[in-house]
Amino acid sequence: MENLISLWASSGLAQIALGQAVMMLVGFVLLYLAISRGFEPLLLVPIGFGTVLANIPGAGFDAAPVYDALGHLESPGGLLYYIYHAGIETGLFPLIIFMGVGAMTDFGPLLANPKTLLLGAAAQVGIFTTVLGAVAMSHFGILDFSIRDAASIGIIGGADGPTAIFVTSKLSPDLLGAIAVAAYSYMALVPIIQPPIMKALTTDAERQIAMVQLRPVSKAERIVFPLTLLVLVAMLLPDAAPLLGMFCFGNLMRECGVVNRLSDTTQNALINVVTIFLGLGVGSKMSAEKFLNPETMGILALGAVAFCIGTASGVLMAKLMNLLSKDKVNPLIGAAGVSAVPMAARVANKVGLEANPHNFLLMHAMGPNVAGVIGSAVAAGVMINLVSGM
Amino acid sequence: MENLISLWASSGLAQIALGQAVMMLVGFVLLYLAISRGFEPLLLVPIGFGTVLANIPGAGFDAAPVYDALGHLESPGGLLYYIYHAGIETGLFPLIIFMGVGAMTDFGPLLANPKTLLLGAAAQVGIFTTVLGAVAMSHFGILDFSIRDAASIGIIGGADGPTAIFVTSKLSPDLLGAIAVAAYSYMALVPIIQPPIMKALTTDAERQIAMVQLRPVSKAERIVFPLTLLVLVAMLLPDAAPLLGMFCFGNLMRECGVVNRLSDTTQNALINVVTIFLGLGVGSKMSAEKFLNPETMGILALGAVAFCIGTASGVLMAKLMNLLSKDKVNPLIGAAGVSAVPMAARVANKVGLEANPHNFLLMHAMGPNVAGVIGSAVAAGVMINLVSGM
Amino acid sequence: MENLISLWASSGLAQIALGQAVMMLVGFVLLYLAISRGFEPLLLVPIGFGTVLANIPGAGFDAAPVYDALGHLESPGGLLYYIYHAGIETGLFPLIIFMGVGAMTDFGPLLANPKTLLLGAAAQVGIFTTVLGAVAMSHFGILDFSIRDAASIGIIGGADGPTAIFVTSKLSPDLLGAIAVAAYSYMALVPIIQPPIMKALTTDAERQIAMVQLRPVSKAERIVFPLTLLVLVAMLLPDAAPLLGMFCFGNLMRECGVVNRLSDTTQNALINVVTIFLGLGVGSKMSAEKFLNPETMGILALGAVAFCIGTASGVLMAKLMNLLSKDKVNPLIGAAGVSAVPMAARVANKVGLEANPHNFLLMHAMGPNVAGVIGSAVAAGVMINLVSGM
Amino acid sequence: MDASLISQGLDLLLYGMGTVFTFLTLLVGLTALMSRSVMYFSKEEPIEAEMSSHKIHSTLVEKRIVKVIQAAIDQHRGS
Amino acid sequence: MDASLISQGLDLLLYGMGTVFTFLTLLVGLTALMSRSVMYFSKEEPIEAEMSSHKIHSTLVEKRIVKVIQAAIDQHRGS
Amino acid sequence: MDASLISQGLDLLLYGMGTVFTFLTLLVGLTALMSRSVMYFSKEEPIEAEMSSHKIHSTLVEKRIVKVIQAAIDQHRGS
Ligand code: NA
Ligand code: NA
Ligand code: NA
Repeated sequence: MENLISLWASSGLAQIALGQAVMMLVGFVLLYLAISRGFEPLLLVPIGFGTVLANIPGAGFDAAPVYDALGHLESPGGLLYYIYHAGIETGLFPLIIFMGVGAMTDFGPLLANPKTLLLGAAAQVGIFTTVLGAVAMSHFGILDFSIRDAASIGIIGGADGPTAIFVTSKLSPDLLGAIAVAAYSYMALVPIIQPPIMKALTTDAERQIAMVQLRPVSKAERIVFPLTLLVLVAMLLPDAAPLLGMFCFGNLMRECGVVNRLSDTTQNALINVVTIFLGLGVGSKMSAEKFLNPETMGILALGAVAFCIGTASGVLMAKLMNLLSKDKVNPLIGAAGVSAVPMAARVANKVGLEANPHNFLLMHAMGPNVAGVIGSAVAAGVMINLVSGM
Repeated sequence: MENLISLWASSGLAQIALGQAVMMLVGFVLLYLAISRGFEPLLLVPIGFGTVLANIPGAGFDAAPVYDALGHLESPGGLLYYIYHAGIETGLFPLIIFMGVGAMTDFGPLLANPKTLLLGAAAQVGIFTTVLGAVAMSHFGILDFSIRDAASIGIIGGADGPTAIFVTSKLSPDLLGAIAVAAYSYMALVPIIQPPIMKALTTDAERQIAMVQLRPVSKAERIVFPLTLLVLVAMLLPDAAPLLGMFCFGNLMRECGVVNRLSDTTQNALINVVTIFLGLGVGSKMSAEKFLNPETMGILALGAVAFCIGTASGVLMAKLMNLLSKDKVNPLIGAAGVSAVPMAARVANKVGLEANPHNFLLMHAMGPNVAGVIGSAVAAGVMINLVSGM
Repeated sequence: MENLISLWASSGLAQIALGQAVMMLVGFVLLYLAISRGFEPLLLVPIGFGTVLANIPGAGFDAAPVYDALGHLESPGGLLYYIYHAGIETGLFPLIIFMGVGAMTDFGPLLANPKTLLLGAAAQVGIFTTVLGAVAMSHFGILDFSIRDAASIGIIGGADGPTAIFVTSKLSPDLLGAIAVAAYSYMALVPIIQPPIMKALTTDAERQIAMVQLRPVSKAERIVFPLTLLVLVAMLLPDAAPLLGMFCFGNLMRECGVVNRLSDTTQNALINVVTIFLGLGVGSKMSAEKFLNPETMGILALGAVAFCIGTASGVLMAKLMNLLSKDKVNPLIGAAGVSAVPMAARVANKVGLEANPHNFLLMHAMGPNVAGVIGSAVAAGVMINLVSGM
Repeated sequence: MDASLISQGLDLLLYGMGTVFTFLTLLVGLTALMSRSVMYFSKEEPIEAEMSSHKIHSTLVEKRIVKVIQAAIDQHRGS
Repeated sequence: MDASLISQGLDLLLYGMGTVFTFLTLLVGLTALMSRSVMYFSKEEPIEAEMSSHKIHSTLVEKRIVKVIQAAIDQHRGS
Repeated sequence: MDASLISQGLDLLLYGMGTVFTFLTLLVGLTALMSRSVMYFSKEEPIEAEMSSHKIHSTLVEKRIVKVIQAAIDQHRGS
């Protein structure tokens, strides 16, 4: 009888708090969005499942290990505890993912047209205006964000999941769940968020601008580029060196042609394993007290604003470049500067085809698209540097 | 000369204890069984080799690292030390394996005929009667098992290696070597242990029962099932949530169709790497003082009993179900409820074909077979819950 | 303004020390050698890149984590810090690589002609005479090497990267960068270093010696050989057991035929991932104060000597064997005894073909080649044993 | 103490098997319910075949093979 | 304190965007310079296609396939 | 102290090479013995070819290829 009571007392039904139930529901909603709506499933399936696991009452997925006075393990920690502390708190998982993303990135279109890097710069305006928005909310007493929180929220506008996770785990780990979910959700919503903004800011004639075919890029250029970028980062902004260094390393492995077996594993087994654990680890931060509060709503709202401003800035920058240069760029590709690779480039291509069915912008949009990855990593570096000193 | 003495003194021949020599022999026997007899080689090759390595005198595979007063590493630990403490003591490796097993499991046959879940339940009787047997041995002073030991021994009857390792590493880590070896050995012996029991408990007519073809199962059902199971576990038995949660996660990745690259890596590179290290780590617990004692003989004997009782219970449960329902099941598939996927299902098929050469039971037996995995994970959860409170 | 100063003050340009700039250049030279000259790119690309990363001023790749008084993480460590301490200081990465190398090694040619093992033994003379050279340099006050340093330097002559890293990380971790770089560079230079020595020590007639075709080797022999080697190591030289044990384990997985999926992962995803991190981790030891000193020049010089002596000893041993036995071996295959698999065997084949265009020595040279791996692992074991007691 | 060991074992047997059966019986019901709801809500046709990416991969491979063969046969026919 | 929060935000915006634009503008220049130097030093023809090992792998596979097909067709012709 | 360094080096050379040669000579003998015993006990025919799963995999692939080709050729013949 005692045992029956013990079994009942330890059951989920007896222990569950309302917050946990709601968070499990949030997890299922994320799974639904990922599986049925195709929202960045590679990350949102693990994050959603991790959210459910972390909120099972009494399952201890998030429990810390207990050691006795002599340092022997009395009871082991939970799976998500180990994943979070070994891989996310240390920054290792986002960095390994960045290496994998580097190994998957083709800088060809960017090298053929390097001035599209400026579009990737412009789109980062969304990041910093959102920081301002967050501190304004705090200033007017609407929500309570520190400057560290505000910086982490802004980085959602970078449309780059691992960058957002890396920055947030350094600056405001308590917001990690909300920020990662916002970042990946909005990346998935790019095809819905961006087109109206792109159309509102461009004329039909601008959207029809045909761009000249990209020149072929030599193997040597592809090899030297990641090294050039590395040197520039090392000399100017070492705080961006972890992210961009690993990114360049992955890309060098891809392009150098002599370590294909390493590059293949980086692009496949390694990044897949780390993606699974990164997602589960982010899920472990999706607890009711950290997620179910007005700040999360603020984060979601500010994140959307960041995306919109980033998109607009990219488009406007392209129009500005057209004023100053003879080589016209189609301003639609400016929107791809937010990154969200390769979704944003596809959106630019699609909107372009609607205006002119013979104008394929995909390859042209890949330039600003990967430039956006560099841009938001630079923004992350400067943010970490400045905020740490504030 | 001094050097020669030092070399000789540190050689294996000069240092070896009888127990180590015997344990190395045990390791070679496991390798022989795995390689020449095909006994679960994926686990027994690493376990056997790990046993040999752990018992090499003076090689320090199992040595703990030594730190000086300032926390600097003076001498690193051995490979098996790190594997055991990072992957087995924490429970991480069995959980990752369960994720991989989930990603390899096809719940189609179970979904087509859900009442076969009851066969998977019945086969767990072997677990609990064996616990009773172990405490009885202790009661009568034959061997010395605590209730925690008895629970770990019982779980051998679950015919599920990672479950047995997970439970034993939590409840009685000293028995880990013996219990893991017993679990995998008996899983390999399923084709020898089960048929006589199956034939003794069934009539020829029963063995000839033909089952109707399984209905096709939709993709949506396959996706929702792991989530249903997860909710049930979360609500009723959170102690089973680590194992079943990871199992459901793996299965969801497999079935959801949007994260195939994650599912592939989980089923291949990830589970293979973890299997190697899990096996080596188990081998590190195969030391003479922990293995060469009467308790090990007791464990082997009780494990065999657990298997036999589990097989019998499954078959009898199927006969009971036939008494109560019109849809007859072939009682042979009840034996597959012990799990030992997919060996037990194949055995059921083979014994069925002997009785009726046109009656293919394989797919029908896969239902109870995977149900047995769930059943023993549930049994593991309830065991951990109750024993921890005793 | 303050922020501008802070940004400038934390920039690489403001912080860089001359040593760091030179080391970054060293990193780029290694990348150049690996990519353009094909110097062991699988290791030198990660080592070179790791060298650059570790020397970026202010990027903190090598920073230790900081904990507050309660043990909470205040600031995480750098990527290279974690890699070095988790994988290299502990010896785990070299051991896992050795497992992978074992899984890639075909002992067939060695089994067909076991006396080529003696060629693999002779080539280790290079290791020990180099130790003597290093202590002599120290004795005459030219450079400052301890006996531990000398032992680590000698092992460069083993022409086996993971062995050199394993020994050096145990005996003189400060030399790790220089020694790893020397070891891999000279392995890459085998086609340049070896032929003149081989030609100088052999007559044209000797180089034309045709060897009888190798007998076929049965599967059973291939399976039993790694176990035989393991037992011999266990009984005679447990200090070599970590390296050779993992090597034999990998080879057993390869040959036993029942764990192909484990063997495949070991040869691919696992060894690739560990190679990347091993290389980066070695790079983290390439700091100016540890690399830019006269000792490094001494290490490079002594390493080259070790290679030359090893090559010569292998060739001379083959000639000695020809004096004592009727079955003549072509002395060129003696040079393959330094290991550097499979480069040295190819060099032997090439030099042989120059003397006699119909005499294919490749398979014959594979025997001493893999024997050289065993030989240097044995040398590593005896070195660790003796030096630890000095 | 020893008697308590036996009684603990009996408790485990009783509550353990009770839980296992309760749990799996509930799962039978829930699964049946789930299948019915899913079929009710989705009119999607059932899929028996493997859904894994393996299939996709081999289909791709096969398509390429078929193309190559077609080319080979065309050439063969032409020659 | 709150005013300082706003001013911190403004500082971030100003110095942040300044750095991002400076950095990427420099990168535009450096990349153009790099491309020109590379083209000047190497007379190698440009390669548009994928350089990944994937290509190499599939080429190998295709070679094998073609060989198998050739054998099959030869046999077919012979029969 | 320095003299001792030299003598330590000499000791390493002496005992090191001694151990290496002893070890590998023993291994020569043991290997020959092992091969002979294995051949004596197993009458299995020797296998020269690769035993790795690679082979198995490519055999499978080739079987599939051959089947596809057969189908293609049949169709071609039929048409
Ligand atoms: Na971005
Ligand atoms: Na079971
Ligand atoms: Na060697």
